[in-house]
Amino acid sequence: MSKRVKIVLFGILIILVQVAAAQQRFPKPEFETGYVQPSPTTPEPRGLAVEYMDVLVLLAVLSLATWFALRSRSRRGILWLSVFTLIYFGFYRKGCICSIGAIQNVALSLSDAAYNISITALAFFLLPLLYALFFGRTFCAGACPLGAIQDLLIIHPISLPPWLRKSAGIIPVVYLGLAILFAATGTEFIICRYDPFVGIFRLDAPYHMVVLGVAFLLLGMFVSRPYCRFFCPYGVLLNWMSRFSKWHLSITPSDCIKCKLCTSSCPFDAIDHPTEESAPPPGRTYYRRFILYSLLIPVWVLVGGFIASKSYTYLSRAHQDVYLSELLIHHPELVNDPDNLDIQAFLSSGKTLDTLVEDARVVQQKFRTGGWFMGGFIGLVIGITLLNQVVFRKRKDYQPNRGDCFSCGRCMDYCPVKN
Amino acid sequence: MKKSVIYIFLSLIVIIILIIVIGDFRSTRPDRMSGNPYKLNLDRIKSVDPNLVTYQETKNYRINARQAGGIAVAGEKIYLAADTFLQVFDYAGRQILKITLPEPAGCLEVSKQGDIIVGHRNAVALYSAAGEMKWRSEPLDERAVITALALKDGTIFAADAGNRAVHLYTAEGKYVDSFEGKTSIEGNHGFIVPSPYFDLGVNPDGELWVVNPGKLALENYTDEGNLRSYLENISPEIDGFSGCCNPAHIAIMADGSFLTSEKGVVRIKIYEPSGELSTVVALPDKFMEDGEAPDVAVDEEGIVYALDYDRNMIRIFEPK
Amino acid sequence: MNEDQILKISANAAIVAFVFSFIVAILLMLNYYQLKANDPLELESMELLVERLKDEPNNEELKSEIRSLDLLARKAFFTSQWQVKTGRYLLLLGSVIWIFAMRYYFTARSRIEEPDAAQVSEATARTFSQRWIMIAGGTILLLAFLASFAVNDHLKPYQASGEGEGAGPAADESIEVIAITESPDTVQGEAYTPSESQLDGEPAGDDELAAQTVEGESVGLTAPAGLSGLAGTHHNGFRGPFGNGVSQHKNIPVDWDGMTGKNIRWKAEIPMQGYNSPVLWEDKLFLTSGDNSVRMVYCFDSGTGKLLWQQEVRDIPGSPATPPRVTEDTGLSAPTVATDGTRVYAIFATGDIIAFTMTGKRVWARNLGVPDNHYGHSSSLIIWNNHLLVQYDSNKGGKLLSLDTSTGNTRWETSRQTGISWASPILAEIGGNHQVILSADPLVAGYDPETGKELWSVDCMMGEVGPSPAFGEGLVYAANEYARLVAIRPGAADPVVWENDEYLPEIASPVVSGGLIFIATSYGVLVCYDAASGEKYWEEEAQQGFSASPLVADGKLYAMDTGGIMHIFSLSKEMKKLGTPTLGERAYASPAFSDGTIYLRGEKYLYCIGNE
Amino acid sequence: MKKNKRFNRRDFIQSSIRASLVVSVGGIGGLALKNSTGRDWVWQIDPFECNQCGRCATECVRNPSAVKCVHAYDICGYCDLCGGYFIPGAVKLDTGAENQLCPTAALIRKFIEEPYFEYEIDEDLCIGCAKCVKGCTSFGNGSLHLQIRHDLCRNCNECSIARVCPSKAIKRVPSDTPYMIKGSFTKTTDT
Repeated sequence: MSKRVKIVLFGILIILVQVAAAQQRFPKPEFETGYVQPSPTTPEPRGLAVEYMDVLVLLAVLSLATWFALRSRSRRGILWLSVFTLIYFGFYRKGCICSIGAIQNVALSLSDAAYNISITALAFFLLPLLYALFFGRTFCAGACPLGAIQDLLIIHPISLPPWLRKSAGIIPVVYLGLAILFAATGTEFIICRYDPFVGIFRLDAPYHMVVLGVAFLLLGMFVSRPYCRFFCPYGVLLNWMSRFSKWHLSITPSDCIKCKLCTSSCPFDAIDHPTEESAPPPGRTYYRRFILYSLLIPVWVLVGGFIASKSYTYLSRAHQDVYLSELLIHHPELVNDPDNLDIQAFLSSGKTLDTLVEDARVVQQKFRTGGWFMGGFIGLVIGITLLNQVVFRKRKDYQPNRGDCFSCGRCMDYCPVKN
Repeated sequence: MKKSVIYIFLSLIVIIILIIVIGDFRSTRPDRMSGNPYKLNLDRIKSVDPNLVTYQETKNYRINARQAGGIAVAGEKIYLAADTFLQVFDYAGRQILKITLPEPAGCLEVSKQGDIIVGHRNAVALYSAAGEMKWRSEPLDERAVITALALKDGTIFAADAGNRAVHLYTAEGKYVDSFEGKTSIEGNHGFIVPSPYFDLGVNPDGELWVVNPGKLALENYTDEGNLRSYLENISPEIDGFSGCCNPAHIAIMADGSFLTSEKGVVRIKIYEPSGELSTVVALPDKFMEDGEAPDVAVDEEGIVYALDYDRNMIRIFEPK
Repeated sequence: MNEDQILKISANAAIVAFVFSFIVAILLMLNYYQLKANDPLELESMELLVERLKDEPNNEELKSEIRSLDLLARKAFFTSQWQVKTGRYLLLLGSVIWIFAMRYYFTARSRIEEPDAAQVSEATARTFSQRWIMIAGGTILLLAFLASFAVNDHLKPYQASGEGEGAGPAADESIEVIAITESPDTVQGEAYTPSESQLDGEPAGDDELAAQTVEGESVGLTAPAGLSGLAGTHHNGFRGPFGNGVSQHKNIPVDWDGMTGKNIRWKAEIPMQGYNSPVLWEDKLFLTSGDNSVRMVYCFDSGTGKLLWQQEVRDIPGSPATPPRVTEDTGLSAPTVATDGTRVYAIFATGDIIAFTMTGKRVWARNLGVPDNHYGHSSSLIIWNNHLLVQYDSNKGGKLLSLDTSTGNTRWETSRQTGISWASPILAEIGGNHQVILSADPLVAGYDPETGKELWSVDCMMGEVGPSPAFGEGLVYAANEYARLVAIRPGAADPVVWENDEYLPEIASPVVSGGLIFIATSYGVLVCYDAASGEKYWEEEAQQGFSASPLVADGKLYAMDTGGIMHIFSLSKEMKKLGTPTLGERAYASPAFSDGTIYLRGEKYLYCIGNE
Repeated sequence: MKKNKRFNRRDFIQSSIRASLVVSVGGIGGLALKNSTGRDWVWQIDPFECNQCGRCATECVRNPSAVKCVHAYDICGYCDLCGGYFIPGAVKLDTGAENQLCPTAALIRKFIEEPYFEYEIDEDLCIGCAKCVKGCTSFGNGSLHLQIRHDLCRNCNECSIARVCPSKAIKRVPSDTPYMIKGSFTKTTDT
């Protein structure tokens, strides 16, 4: 809800409350039989202290996962830790407080001064990022219930060709862009809405959402961790952080003996092969492409921004106000439909169509400006991904790809070098 | 397992995922959601033979106030209490008088001499036609909520919904007596007033009629507070009253007929003095759903003035 | 147990668990569709029976039929809920067993395989990736682009219908809508709370003044009275009632000293700087302040100087997150508030306009659109009956608005063929009717305050008009630096009666009283002309320029320069100085008067001055 | 030596990017924190805005919904003819199924004394359909109203009912004042 709408509603509320307050002062009947009036029960929500407990648990799990991945090099430890995460953050906490969704809370709190983010959500957003910045994506390995449930279900992983991985890698970026745009405009929280596993964690969800979760799990039997790799918007952020991480899980504890055992161990195709010694040094075509792609980046950004901003027409329709006002303008006959609850509620709210349209236009404007940022961001990522394809770095050993590696530790397990 | 089988399986799943996400995203839009499966069905009450309605709306006066209180009509003038003022204007909408009141007034009544009696929450005050305050009664107790006034010769009747009682005042503002309508007869509990809707009126024959909202009845009392007779028809149909606390407001016409206004299913009707429905003034479609029951007044010619709290206007209904 | 056995057991366990889970899932699915297709709680047959019962209320058989059906339906509902709940746990159990068995099976079966030799070289793979990234990225953008063309913005062509009745059934054409008019000749009684003046034992005072006004001859009483109750006698807006700069209050002191405290009844610190003037209503004094972070409305007790309440102006829909850029010497709170005794109204250079009750409860607030004004919006508010009049001239063009004082809704809006201005509206009675008169580049014009209709206009101003117009003896006066001082007879064929450009004001407004007009310039010259002919009688130079407007009260002219020195003159053709009391600090605001008292706003302090 | 230097340069670039990422993550955190009151938030229905559309029963992620009807006894009129208990036009004012409005019979009617009756909600049966709320609000004092029960609510990051609530009655409230029970709840007006 935009701030504007909130204030308008608040104004209406004040009036309503005054009317109601007058009614509430009305004295009760005087009972003669000594009847004692019961009072309505109000079960308390989860206490704030328990919420902070969750932050502590997250901190502990993150630290343990990091320790298992970087110090004790124990795949088994990570596995059991992820089972704990699945049980605690998944089935016990019902998948709701989650770092992935916290992106939206942060985005909304930055755009809407009236929204006060809870400390817990902020901590869940920041802690994994900071850990990734120093230790790699150990969050994905052991502290994310969504990752854990998928990881446990990897049964027959198939290797995906690089072109598919790279181009499907654009999806989470678009998803992240949309999620931030929708959250910042107060439209809705799409990440939470389409969290595929939350229904499974709760053992209770609308039917089709359960089907969605099961579909992801079935997909994950072959395409390992499909949500993490091709949808998770938080993964995009962790990927960047992890690329510049100070320390990171390594496949071997000492020198690589190039036994290649690890290559088939990674279900995520996240192990980079050593560069071929015999391969010729990059030729002139590559330098030309490097320059071309560098120059293309601003073009991607501008075109992306322009198109996303132009797309406000349909993007802004995700906002209920915009949708409702367009519906009322385009289908005025719906005013007579008693079953259209939204329109009936609007009509009885006493608000005029003018004010609704005015509110909707404010939202549209936000989408237009926000679109520039979102599209520019998506364009930038596409441009950089492209550029990365012509950047060569010499690698002597088999190394985990710092961006894509989930630090699950399978490769360590396979490595015959043990100390 | 053959690779191609896996690929076909995977693409199928991807398609299912896409269908679910897109389908769900589109499904929660106002024009794609279903109506209320648990709707409270009032159609039977609301559907009324339109031929019963013999009045039509002719005029609206816009009120410039945040919270309207009550209206009265006398001598071709409309008296309105709203917010903390009292306003008098003629039928053309020209203001004749506007005075500031010390506190909001919920009801008012005009005497034959043109004096204006105003009911505050726990006191009654009298203003001259020129807007000068003549007297103000001693305040009643904390529970008092005065919701209606009526005049008969030298007596002022004030309906107090909070105390479930009718108070009597002299024309000079002296408190005389109250009655709660209780008798020793079994089951006669007096006034049952579950909410601040409690109206009364004096008919041309000088009979005091009080609404007993909890009983959905109109009751005729002697000036001493003895029940003389009553009219009752509990029914959701057009000829009866239903819900709690109806009729919310009444006015008595020149021929002794009752003009009634109801809450819940908001409607205005006229009953014969005998208690039979004579005609319908306005049906629920004229008012906001779940709106407040309009305060009503009627002039000598039978023209109905309804104070619509939700739309902030006085609505005039004239016989067709 | 050997490896083969483990394999076999886990394979069998996996199959059993899968079949079990599958059956449970199918049952749950069936349950779901059954519930969806036929909600036991909303059975149609039930409704029909109940309807039938209404027609035959004494049919006991029917009643028991309904009761048993109801019991059955509720049983069905809660049983199915129980089934769903149990089913879920069974499904979870089955799936967990299945997963573990599967994992065990595959782990046990897996052999360390020789990795496939890389079929394609890295270089080829990279070229392929580049192509696909471009295809994927391009497709997403192209689809988005095409979609943006395929989808129409239905809001764009929508024209606001004004104050359309968005809610409720469409207004019936045959219903006549009447607005209750509060005509100026209305008897305005003050029934319960006696006014302050009555308490003071001067009950006749107001009537007397009003009577004199009707005659329209006595000096200094040319402003129309009888507006909106007592508004005419309170210093309720910029330059007093009607904005004309002429006060009817008596016994105004002529001597004080802010440094020594002589005749200073009280002195109160103003929490924040602002260039607006104080406004009075009975025992309350209002002023505003503002900077980039907050805008405030203050209410002081005019008897003691105690700050009664202060309210921050915030949370207004449409209000800009960062205030528009304004110059230091104008600020965000240049406009003066107005009050009608029920509410106090304030406007700021952000375009925020807000109403509080006299006790500081917020009543309404809105943003009129951020004014495009390079110094900062400065026009003060004025009230006529229930109209709150706003002169809203910006670089985007001029307009005059009337807002409903009780709700803030726009009653009417008149666009003006003018540029930007900083002047404030005044009210005048011309030909028995009230007009609101505005001065701007290039028009001086009069409007009907009820409808906003332009009644007359004269093209005679230019430049950045700061001084407000003045009215007296049937003539409207307007002036601006680098333009001229003109006397206008509204509605006349040749409206300009006289003009002069010798001394012209930049900020301070002219004031007319007793057949004289006074001009205070920003370079410190105070000039007196004959109001009817324009003949100059006298001029006097002050040390400092004038920013505050000179006002007439108690038959004297009060003009305060920016140094805080008040120049007091008698209203006469010969210059007769009555005093030059000092405040002791810089001052930019015009004074406010009540009987026996003058209120001054200095840069930091608020002063109440009265003879001791 | 030379090799070492090269590594150092790469390390330096890495470290500086890392440092700037720490700063920006910290910055985002700081900005968000500035907007935080240290309280936690839960969802609640503002009964004065609710228009009883029935979506609380159908749109909650839980089944049955975490929204239940509560009774603010403080403002109840204790009517015999209760608009929330009886169907409009009930043939007799008794507890027969044919007269009851509630689809799950979750509303219990108890006789106190002539002519007053108490109405109590059995929350185990209530599905939050708001049928009684509609009846009570229309015909009675509006003492029956919907509230989100926090022992049942999952406190989703975005309430799935709020997303489709036509009157936008569901809002975030501080978790230390998690209910808006009519009668005791009066919204503080902005002063």
